[in-house]
Amino acid sequence: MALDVNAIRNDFPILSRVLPNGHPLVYFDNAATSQKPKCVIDAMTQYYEQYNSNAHRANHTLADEATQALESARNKISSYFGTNPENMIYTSGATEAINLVAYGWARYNLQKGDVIVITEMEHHADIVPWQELSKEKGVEVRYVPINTESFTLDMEAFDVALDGAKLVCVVHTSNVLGIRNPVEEIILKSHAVGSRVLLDCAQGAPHERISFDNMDADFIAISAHKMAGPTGIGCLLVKSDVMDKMGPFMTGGSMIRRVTTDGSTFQEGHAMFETGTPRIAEAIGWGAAVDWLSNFDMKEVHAHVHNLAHFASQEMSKINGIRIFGDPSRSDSSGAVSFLHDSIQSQDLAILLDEGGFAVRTGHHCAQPLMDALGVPSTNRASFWIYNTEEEVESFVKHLRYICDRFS
Amino acid sequence: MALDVNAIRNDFPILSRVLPNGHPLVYFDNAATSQKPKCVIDAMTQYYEQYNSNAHRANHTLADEATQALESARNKISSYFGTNPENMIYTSGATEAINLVAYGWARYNLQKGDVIVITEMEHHADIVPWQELSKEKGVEVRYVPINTESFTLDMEAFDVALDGAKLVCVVHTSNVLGIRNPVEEIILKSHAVGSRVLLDCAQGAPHERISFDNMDADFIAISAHKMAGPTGIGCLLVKSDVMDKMGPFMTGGSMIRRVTTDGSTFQEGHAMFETGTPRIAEAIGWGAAVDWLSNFDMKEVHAHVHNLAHFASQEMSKINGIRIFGDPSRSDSSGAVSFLHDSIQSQDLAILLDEGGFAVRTGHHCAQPLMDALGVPSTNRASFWIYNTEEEVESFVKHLRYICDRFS
Amino acid sequence: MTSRLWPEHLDPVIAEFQDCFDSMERYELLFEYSAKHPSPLPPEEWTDENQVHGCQSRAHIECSLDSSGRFLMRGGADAQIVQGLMSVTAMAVNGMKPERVSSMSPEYADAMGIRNSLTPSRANGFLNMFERVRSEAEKMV
Amino acid sequence: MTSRLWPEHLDPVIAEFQDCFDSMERYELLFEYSAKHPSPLPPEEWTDENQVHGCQSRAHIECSLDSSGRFLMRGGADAQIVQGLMSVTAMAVNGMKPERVSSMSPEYADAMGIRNSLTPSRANGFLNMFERVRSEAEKMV
Ligand SMILES: Cc1ncc(COP(=O)(O)O)c(C=O)c1O
Ligand SMILES: Cc1ncc(COP(=O)(O)O)c(C=O)c1O
Repeated sequence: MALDVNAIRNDFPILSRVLPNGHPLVYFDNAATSQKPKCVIDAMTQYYEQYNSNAHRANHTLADEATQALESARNKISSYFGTNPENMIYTSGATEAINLVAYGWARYNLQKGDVIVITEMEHHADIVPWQELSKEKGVEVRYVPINTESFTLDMEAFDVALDGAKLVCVVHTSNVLGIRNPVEEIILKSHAVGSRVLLDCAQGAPHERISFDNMDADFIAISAHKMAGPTGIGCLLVKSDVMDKMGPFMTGGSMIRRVTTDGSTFQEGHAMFETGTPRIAEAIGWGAAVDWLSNFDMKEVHAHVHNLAHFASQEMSKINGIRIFGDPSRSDSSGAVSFLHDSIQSQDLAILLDEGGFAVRTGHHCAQPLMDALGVPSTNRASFWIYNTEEEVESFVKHLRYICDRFS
Repeated sequence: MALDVNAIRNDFPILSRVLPNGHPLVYFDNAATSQKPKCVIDAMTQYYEQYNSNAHRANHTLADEATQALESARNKISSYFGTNPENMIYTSGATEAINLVAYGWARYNLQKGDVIVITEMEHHADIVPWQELSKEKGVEVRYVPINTESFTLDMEAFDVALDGAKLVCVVHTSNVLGIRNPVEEIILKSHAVGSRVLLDCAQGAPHERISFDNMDADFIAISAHKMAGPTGIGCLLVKSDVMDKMGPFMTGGSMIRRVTTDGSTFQEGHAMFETGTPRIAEAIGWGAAVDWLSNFDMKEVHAHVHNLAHFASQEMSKINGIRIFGDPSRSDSSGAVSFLHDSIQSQDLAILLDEGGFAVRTGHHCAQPLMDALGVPSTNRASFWIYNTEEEVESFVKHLRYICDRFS
Repeated sequence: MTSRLWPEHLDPVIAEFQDCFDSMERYELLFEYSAKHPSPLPPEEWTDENQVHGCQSRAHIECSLDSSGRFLMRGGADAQIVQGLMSVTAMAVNGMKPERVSSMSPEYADAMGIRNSLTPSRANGFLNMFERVRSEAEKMV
Repeated sequence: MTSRLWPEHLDPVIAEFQDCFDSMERYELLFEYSAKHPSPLPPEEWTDENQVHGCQSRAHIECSLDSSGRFLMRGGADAQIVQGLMSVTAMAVNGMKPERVSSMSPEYADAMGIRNSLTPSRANGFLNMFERVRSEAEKMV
């Protein structure tokens, strides 16, 4: 059964927005953040209007309702990701999740000379924490290059880089190229040499049903806001035996067992890594988002988004001067289509597209090493999601063609 | 002009809540988290329904609107706290703010043997990060005791502890006792010996207009959710010359200037400490909260809340078996009234109060060293805020008396 | 053949709770029952091992078989409401065959009108306690 | 005595922009003007010091006085829309006395119909650029 995209669109209040320039919004900036269905917004409003309260140690009704909602969100979200609540640590997003691996696991488990393998395709969030750890601890960071013809990871170079690796950090799906990496192969090979694996699924989670226990990665980082959830929340999924080897990162209330002036003992498991007042509204919103997403078969969502991206890239390639980065013809490629015009500078192009109501992202997309590998300072990127339509893509291509004709 | 508490109550949808047990909600758990006025909830809804987009590098209208709203929130909030946007770093709350001082300042600036002075009255968020730093760096943590008669800080002991201090961390207002510490004196004395000062204003900010530049503290930690704002956001205020001496904490997108496989350079100022997708909706909500709070004179708010607390404690003291911790007769004391009954266990008491619709907090309030000093494992705590009324306090005292009569 | 949901000797206890006018009266009764615990576990014997997790307050349970092979649940809590629930539970299960305990359900709390006057996490606390007793009994079968 | 908001020789430029049918036409014109920059700053001369911050794209401005003490603004940007705005700004200010530049206001962009077709942060970028020119002129007074 195909997705009923029109019905889906009705769930999103923002999609009927008309921009100040009179054009209806065409939102193609989904890789930056997705829009939110009404049920997600409503779930948060309902929390604030009906049972807002600090959670835990719940000795009054509101606190109890808030605690229940928070824990029920944890159950929903972890089960959506194919794992147990015990394996999920709430963070503020994928960035904090990766920093948590750096501070809470790597800092305690890696020594000078240990090797961390990352790729040229990583988002800064999966590069800078490792560079910083390298400065602090003397670990070695190796970058697996990409093949700039196929835009895929150079797996031969990966095999070589793996020698002596203790941690492999790979983006599941590139936010720039839309390329999905062969994460299954990467996990198998990394484990074979005794390395742990962190997958950055910030882009993967909105496009594929992440099944943590089945995938067998050691860590998975996810942001809610890219998958219909609110800003300010995300999670790190961690295998139990790996979590047992983690030490405290941020400390304070909730994560403790007993605090005295002589020292403190900590909670075990995910509770050790969640301190301070929880992101209650955000967790509830994200829970509503996975409930909403559960209405759909993610394979169909992927097929829909992939078809839009593939169709868009095919039509865009026909426009003189347009160059595509990535390979949207690959069936596992996601909804991100990066492109440049050979004479219209990317910022100018973005402004001219915006003039037609088309929201695309422009810049280095927090992936400067990838830009360096591609030999460009930035790209324009149209990225599609569940509520985008073929008609939107058609009008986008038409407007793009018009701009290219007129401004080059 | 006195506060129009009835008009204020109308701004809060939750205050008309009737609990499942049929009793109208009487919310006395404000020190844990405050309720949110409709304008705050609406500001976030409007963001999600009208202009949700990732901020920065804003090359399309939505991104531009979101960026403007985010920056305008930063301007509002920093100016509400009497300082410049440059001196404010968004965090997920006071807990993260204090951890940021530990990781981003103390880790770079303190050495083995340096002294950090904290107090017995601190929240765990202002204890455990220093204990952890002490383990990592060999700094010494000294605890200033409280006088268990007056419930105030032992300032003579403080003077002694100050010797050799490099950082003094003090809670502005105790979440358990309601006691406001002599922070002005503490700042002067600490600076006189060349020590930096961190004030934990999680409880101070909802009760007093914090004027960062005037107060002259080096760091101030604040949570939005205790001052009419949403969950998941807070800030650290930092003096410029101190910020210049800070190094990176969490790393990733946004906080960088240039990332290459050879290494990275970072943004300067507050931007170095804010990485990943911003808490956009949360910032906008908090901005709306300070707009709302700006309608009132915080001196009047304090007077109102203080009067309720003072009145409540006087009436409660008349009940046989009730003991108050703190001194709500002090005019600078805030809205928190901690108490215990000498035979009804605190959990039982909380449940019986909840049975009447009264939401109070019960437990160690993330202040176990203080509980140890008081010689109790937990307290019940009623904490008042701007929308609470004398009638609510009266009915609370009546119900408490009824419980004490019947159950002891 | 349907078996009873709780042992016959609990009937008068349940009736007493059902006769309560309101939840305050029920809580008062729980306070009374907390003092009548047939097999209390004194605080000296509270250990990490016998602690029941997921309760708001401290709760500890020790289960054993008496000389005649009958189930004995000893329990202690610092809150009287919890202690009262334990007390009633002990009255229910003490002296039963462990098989019987292991297949018991917590319906008596519903019948007492207790469970739906508990907020969800307090109800969970009670269920955790009950589940602890049930699973200890299972191990003895 | 009211002074003009922009120098007379800018009038035909502004008129040209005012004649545009829509914002697309205006952008097209800006593209054209970007190629007509009277005093471009070539990329080799782009430095951290002359970078204008707060623009979406890279923009660099160097201000100086020519031999006859008249203001000269050289500018370069990697985006043509920004370069077009710089170009018009240079046309406005080049050859003026620095006092005059230092007291100028950015109204010409309003008159051109440009500023309100810019989203707020692009408008800010333009204002940052303009402010840079104005304050450099001030230093020369
Ligand atoms: C005095 C004090 N400090 C710090 C905190 C921690 O604040 P948050 O949980 O919002 O990070 C609290 C609130 O719980 C508090 O009352
Ligand atoms: C691949 C990838 N990794 C990490 C991130 C960081 O996510 P966040 O900014 O939500 O922490 C992003 C999103 O910007 C991303 O696309």
